[in-house]
Amino acid sequence: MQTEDFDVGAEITQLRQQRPDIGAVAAFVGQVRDLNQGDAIAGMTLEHYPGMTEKSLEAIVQQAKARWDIMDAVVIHRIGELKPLDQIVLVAVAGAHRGEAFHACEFIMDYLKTEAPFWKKEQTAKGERWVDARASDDAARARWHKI
Amino acid sequence: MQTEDFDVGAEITQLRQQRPDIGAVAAFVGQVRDLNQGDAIAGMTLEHYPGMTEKSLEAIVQQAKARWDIMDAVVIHRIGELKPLDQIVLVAVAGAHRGEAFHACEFIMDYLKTEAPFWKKEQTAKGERWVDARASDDAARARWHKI
Amino acid sequence: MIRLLYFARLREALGSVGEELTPRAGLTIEALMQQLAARGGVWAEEFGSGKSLRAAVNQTLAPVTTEIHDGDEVAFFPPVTGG
Amino acid sequence: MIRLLYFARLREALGSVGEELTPRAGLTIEALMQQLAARGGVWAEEFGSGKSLRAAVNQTLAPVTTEIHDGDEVAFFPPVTGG
Repeated sequence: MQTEDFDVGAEITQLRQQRPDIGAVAAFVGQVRDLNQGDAIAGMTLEHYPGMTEKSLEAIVQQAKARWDIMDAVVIHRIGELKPLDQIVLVAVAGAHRGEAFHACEFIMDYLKTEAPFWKKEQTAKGERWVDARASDDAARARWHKI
Repeated sequence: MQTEDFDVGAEITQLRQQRPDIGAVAAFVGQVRDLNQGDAIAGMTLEHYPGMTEKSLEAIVQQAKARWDIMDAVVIHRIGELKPLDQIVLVAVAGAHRGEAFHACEFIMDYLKTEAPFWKKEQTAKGERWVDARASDDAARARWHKI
Repeated sequence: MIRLLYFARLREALGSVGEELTPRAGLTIEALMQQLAARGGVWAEEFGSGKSLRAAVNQTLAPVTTEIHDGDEVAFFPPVTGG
Repeated sequence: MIRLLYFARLREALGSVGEELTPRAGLTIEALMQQLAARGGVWAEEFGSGKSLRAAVNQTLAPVTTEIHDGDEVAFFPPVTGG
């Protein structure tokens, strides 16, 4: 967790250049959109649960490492005030081959979206509002039980 | 195609910052490994088929755009002499939501691996050798027919 | 004593970031929620049935059947919306 | 005339990057491969059955049943290994 922005290129380079047995890095970058549920978004505030956030992200990465043959992973999530076009989250996973890296990266994002204690409050023309959880995120997470 | 290295961070930033309706960028970075099929790799040469390479990559990206609701995609593949830890390929896909971006990114990589006319020649202690195509890459591509 | 924490929309609705309570023996998350709802007003609204709340015990998501022990940190919050 | 191109391991085995040929009417990729194999030596080895080769006509992957027309660019190469 950090309020500052992050450098995607530097994070991926650091991840992959540690080991020449890494052949693949799968990454995800989330960006603040200017529209949600039909309303223009001027900005948002990211609240989190200090202590649990670190613990839950660590647990999610450990689950991914237990499940796929990956070498390393990095997760960065911003908190505080953000505006459209700002980066909000980075997940990058390094592995020998691409299939495992892709699956682990998507798994981490799906679990982060449903288990990590972050909450978004959007600023719209009608005032501030807490973002509702999406059923599609629960569905995305649920499919990992079936594999 | 290019012989020069590329800047992953700058490419992703350029892709996502075009439009504030982009919420997600899924990316893949391939790196030259120092080991393949049990042999140490000193370096490799990437040969390609000028003309067809551009055409096939463009066709793969168009297929991805027709299949998923994505906004833009970038594909960079290096040619010429590379050594372990060098970046070899970047695929980045921008979309409103992460599921479509992830699927399109993986689709493009699987098709690039089986349809784009690139060939790797590795330098090992035993001399040079052409890399054999992997059955697992054909299998990875084949699963997109079933969805 | 247990430490209670409230986050996000719940924190704003209750007008509280948390409090300390002495738990009775064998208290579960479900029973604690009923106890809080019994305060009436916004507490009844937020902890009564109908609202979708999540709970964590000692910073790990926990089902409502989880037993709470002295010294635990118990957090209540809406479904998460990060990423 | 058609333009033939050879790539990668095939290019090295044949010692040729390509050539020009006059195709007979109705020539398919499969028939062209038999014609090239009939040269004997490395040509028989590479274009005879057993070796896994891919073909492209005018820079698009093409099945062996594809008919070749005057002016076409026809490429032969091993399965690709980029990425």
